[in-house]
Amino acid sequence: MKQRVAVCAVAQIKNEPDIWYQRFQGMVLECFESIVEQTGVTFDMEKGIRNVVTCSDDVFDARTISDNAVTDVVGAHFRGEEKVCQDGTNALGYAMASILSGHDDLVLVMGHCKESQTESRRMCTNLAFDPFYCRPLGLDYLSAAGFQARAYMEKSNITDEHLARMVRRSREKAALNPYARKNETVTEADVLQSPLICDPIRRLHQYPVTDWAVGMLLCTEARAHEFTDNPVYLTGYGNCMDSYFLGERDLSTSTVLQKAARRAYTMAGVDDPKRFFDIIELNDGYAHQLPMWAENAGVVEAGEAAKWIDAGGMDDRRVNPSGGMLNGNPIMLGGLARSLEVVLQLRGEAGERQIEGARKGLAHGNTGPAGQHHAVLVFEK
Amino acid sequence: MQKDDFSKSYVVEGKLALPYTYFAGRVGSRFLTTLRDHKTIMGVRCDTCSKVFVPPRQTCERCFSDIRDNWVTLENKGELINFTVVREADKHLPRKTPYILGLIRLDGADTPMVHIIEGIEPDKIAEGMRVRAVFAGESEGTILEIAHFEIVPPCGMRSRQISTNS
Amino acid sequence: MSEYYGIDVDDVFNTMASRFRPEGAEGVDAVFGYDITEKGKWKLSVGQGRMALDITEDLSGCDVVVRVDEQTFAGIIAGKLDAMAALSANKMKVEGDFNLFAVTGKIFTKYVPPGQEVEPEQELVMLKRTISVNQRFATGPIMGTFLQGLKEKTILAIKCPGCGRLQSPPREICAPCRIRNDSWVEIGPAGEMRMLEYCYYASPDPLTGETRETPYGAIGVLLDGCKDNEVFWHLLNPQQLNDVRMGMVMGDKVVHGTRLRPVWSANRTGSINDIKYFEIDE
Amino acid sequence: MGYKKRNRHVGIVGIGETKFSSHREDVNQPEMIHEAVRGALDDAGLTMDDIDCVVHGNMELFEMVHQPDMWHTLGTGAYGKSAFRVTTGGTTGGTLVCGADNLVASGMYDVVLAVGFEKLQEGHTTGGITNMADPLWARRLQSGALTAQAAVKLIAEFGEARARRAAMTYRIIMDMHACKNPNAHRAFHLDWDQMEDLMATSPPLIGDLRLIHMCSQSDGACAIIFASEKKAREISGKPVWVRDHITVHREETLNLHNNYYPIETTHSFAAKQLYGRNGIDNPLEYFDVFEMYDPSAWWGVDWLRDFFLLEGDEHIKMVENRDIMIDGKMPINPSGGVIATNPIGATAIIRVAEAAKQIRGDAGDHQIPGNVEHGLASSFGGTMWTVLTMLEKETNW
Repeated sequence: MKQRVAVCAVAQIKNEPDIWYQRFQGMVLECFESIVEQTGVTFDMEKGIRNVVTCSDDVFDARTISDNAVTDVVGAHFRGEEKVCQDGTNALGYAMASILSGHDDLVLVMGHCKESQTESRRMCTNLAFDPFYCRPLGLDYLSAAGFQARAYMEKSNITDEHLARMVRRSREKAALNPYARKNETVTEADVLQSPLICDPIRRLHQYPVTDWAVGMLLCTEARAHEFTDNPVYLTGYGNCMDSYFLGERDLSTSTVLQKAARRAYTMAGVDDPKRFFDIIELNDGYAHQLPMWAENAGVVEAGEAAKWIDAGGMDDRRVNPSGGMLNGNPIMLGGLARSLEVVLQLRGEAGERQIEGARKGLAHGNTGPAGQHHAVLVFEK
Repeated sequence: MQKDDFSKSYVVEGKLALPYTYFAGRVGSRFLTTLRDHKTIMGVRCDTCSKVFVPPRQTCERCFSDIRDNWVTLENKGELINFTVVREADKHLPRKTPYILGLIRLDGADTPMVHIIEGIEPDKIAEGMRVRAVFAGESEGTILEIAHFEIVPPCGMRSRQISTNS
Repeated sequence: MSEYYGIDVDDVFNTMASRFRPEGAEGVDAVFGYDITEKGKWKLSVGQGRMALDITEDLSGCDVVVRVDEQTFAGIIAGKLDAMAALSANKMKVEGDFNLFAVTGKIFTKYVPPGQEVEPEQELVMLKRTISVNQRFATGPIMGTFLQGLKEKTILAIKCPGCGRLQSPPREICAPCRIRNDSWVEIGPAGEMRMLEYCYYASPDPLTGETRETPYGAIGVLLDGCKDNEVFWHLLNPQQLNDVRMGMVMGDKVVHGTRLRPVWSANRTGSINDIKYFEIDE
Repeated sequence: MGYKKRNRHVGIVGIGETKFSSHREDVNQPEMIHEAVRGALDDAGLTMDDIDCVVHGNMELFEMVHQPDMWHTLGTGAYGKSAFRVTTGGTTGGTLVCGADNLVASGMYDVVLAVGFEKLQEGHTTGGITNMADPLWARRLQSGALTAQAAVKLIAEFGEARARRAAMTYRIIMDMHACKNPNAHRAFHLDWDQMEDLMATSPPLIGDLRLIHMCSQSDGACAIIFASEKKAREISGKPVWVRDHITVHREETLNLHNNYYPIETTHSFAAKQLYGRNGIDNPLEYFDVFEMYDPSAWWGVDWLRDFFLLEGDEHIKMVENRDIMIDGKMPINPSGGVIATNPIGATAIIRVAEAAKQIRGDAGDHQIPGNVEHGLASSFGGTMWTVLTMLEKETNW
């Protein structure tokens, strides 16, 4: 029997460069109210939500146990609340396990991140490196991605022009997404002249600083009808961890994303990822990562990404209609933004971006320097 | 009180500041004091995987064997196999920007190590170049016991042409 | 001369001068008293990077006095006993400035008994850093309204439309009812003290990185207009720590705490410091 | 209670702990974690190849390492494996157990290794905890987990002399237990005749909370391996079954100032829910051992009433009659508890590990005499949060 979990409702606020007028509790509360309003779910100890899985990060919130600050606005007063501190896709995987284990029928997943609060994202991600060998060199997630971009572009003949197209396309797609971060439109020429910040990465190749909050209600397949007449099913999940030292990874590829994808596809019974999905959302924090993740998630033949892009593959295979992380989602929540787009598409609620008859979607999220940890989700209608 | 009346919202400048004391451990300390006192770079070897790791560690991540005593002395020079150029200044950076971070496979080691490359212009640097460690004047207690790596001129070219400031 | 762990206590004091580390004593200006039971008393004065040690009978006037038996003292010097453990188990007593006691470790190099020049242990590298990242903390509308209220010398509480519960400082939601709070009530400014945390231990303030002055009093005040556990958390005038009484409700037993009122800071910016502290209002 | 049968049973098959101390200058963070991981693998007779998934947990700001599970892969062995990271404050260790149990019970993973750690020597514990408070308010006021209110409550209800004596009795018993646990961080060999002296002269921290009452700040890690029922029986001759667990958190504001106003605590709420849905009406009779997360001697005494749903001064009597000793009627913290050992990210998983060792009968010097069938372990953290976990020797529920 294919084990699967129902997604009953999703809620989000608009991605913005700086939500100065709200603290993150207020951002989360809006998503919480929307979920309750959409589903009528309660927190009754018998029939209601008994466990909330949150996703946030203490360093970016500048606060120890930062889930303590949102326990009431996620409804978890005198209820369970467990914080997964990785990309939000893993909070979904964790919630899926809580349900399939039989411990909980209903799990609310809530995520928040306010990147505009810290004086510098790079100072925070520099702290992910060890204090003696890497941190003193000033390594952070940007410079780690710089190494990766060079290694990948050399091997895959993805060029600066391809990256420019990635950025333009991301902005174009996001313009149709009312919840996406509002960026000025940009031409490929603008991108090609955008200043280098960490060769070969240019400023426009990097996801901009963004504040956002998101919520999803998951429940057993049997009880989905109580909360929605338009359930989407999470049928596959897999993740995998890579080595820490950059020198001990082949930065031109990601064997770990390949493993994570394989685990998710095995669980969901996906035979050929090149044809199975009607929509694909890959977590492209940097322009070079979309083709790279596409190759390693089995969506494109290894080494064929450049040709695939030139042949318009991204639009044929409906990749990142949401605009992707490249348009702007905060660290920790990129994968949840991908998952949210897939669920909206499968529910037929993607408005101008709607892909007719979309029934099967792939979502992906990554954590750590240059994608040290990957998670893949399979959604089906 | 209207739900989205933000007239009273504002932002308070603050900070998160706490004292920390990190320990390199026995293996790390041996590596760092050897850099400082003997200007020598050490790695550790995993015999099962027949790989020499630098920086050194107690355990081989792949086969989990204990390799803390398998010290190997490495050359102070090696090959640049990847690099990036950090161009935007920030408080956690050890050098003024732009500065070059390189992945350097030291002769005798299997795993490339990240370090700073100096003495060459960003647009002149290329993978495959030979580099050599330049040790720091006074002790930093971290990998910065090596100040940076400089380019080793291919034989025949005098080093003065390449290294503009050393 | 008695010996424990191969350590002669007299020699420990006699070699203090040669083991003195001016850089370790930087900024230290204090008199340390040592009372080693059945052994003797020493007075160590440290200041401007210099030290003076003398054997004495009278340890009055010391900023901190350590009372310990010879065996425990020798054990700690030999590294066989952990100083904090001995302190916790009352095998060693520290009177006076407790935080100053922690400084002694840095002022001298490790004592090595004569003739026992043990082969130097491997140097274990450590890295001391204060990591500081600036933040832009958003108040949001609710906390913003409350903090602006303090600027105008008013203490506001937000009210739950469901159960009527007052919360100050305010929260967006009433946790038990899970609905948004939607109206404001002015409370206090005076009230009855419910809780006192009489803090002797100096902990760092993560907002500044500095260590707090001790002793200080963090208090819970049941401000006029509030009930049950709607208690306001702030500071007490440090001079009045010993003159206040905690109120309590224990089942049907009710004790009224000391009446307190806020002391408003002259220059108010919409922050917790707009109230300097609470003082007695009787 | 609408509580469903689980998908499949989950057994604890491997336990590993470091020697807890506050002087681990000899290792860096991943190396310390590796000691516990290695211990758990050896205890289970497994190698890293047998592990499907690793769950990592600690509190980032104690060591100021962002996303530490990345760097710590060197020690956790997570390379190439599925890997999760959970963190919920002091209850992190409890969440690790809940997470690992759910991951295995769900059928998604067969063998999961959960590891919690903290290296408090590398940070500032009280500063780190104070950081949990709202930066615009309580962060200016809170001093870590130190509070006098537990003492205020006991003194208000039972009088100064009785309350102080009960707390110090509890403290001395915990030290006696710690002296029998070679892994414990602090064992002072206190004895009964030191009672008066300790009550009078131990350095005060806050109000009646003195240094002797307060939990330690330790470096250490603890790893537990969980396996599906089928695998657990193959791997271990004495698997310990995770019967059920419940997490009960509450809102951000600390309600310390009113804990003497009759209110429901998360401890008693969790206990009522967990015992109710598992048909346990007398916890004092049912459980053979309880490893309680006791951050201070005052709280240790106070919470016995909440966890065992007692009335009046029954919990005080338990302490006064020394029922809570290793050979007493209701052994509490044979390991010495949190006052002796407190590497915060690991502290709550240590409770489960120690309760499991008692059920397996191989806790060594601090093993409870007789047959230990039913174990209880609690976690504490955040603003008075609870995770309560039930362990069983057999799967006959």
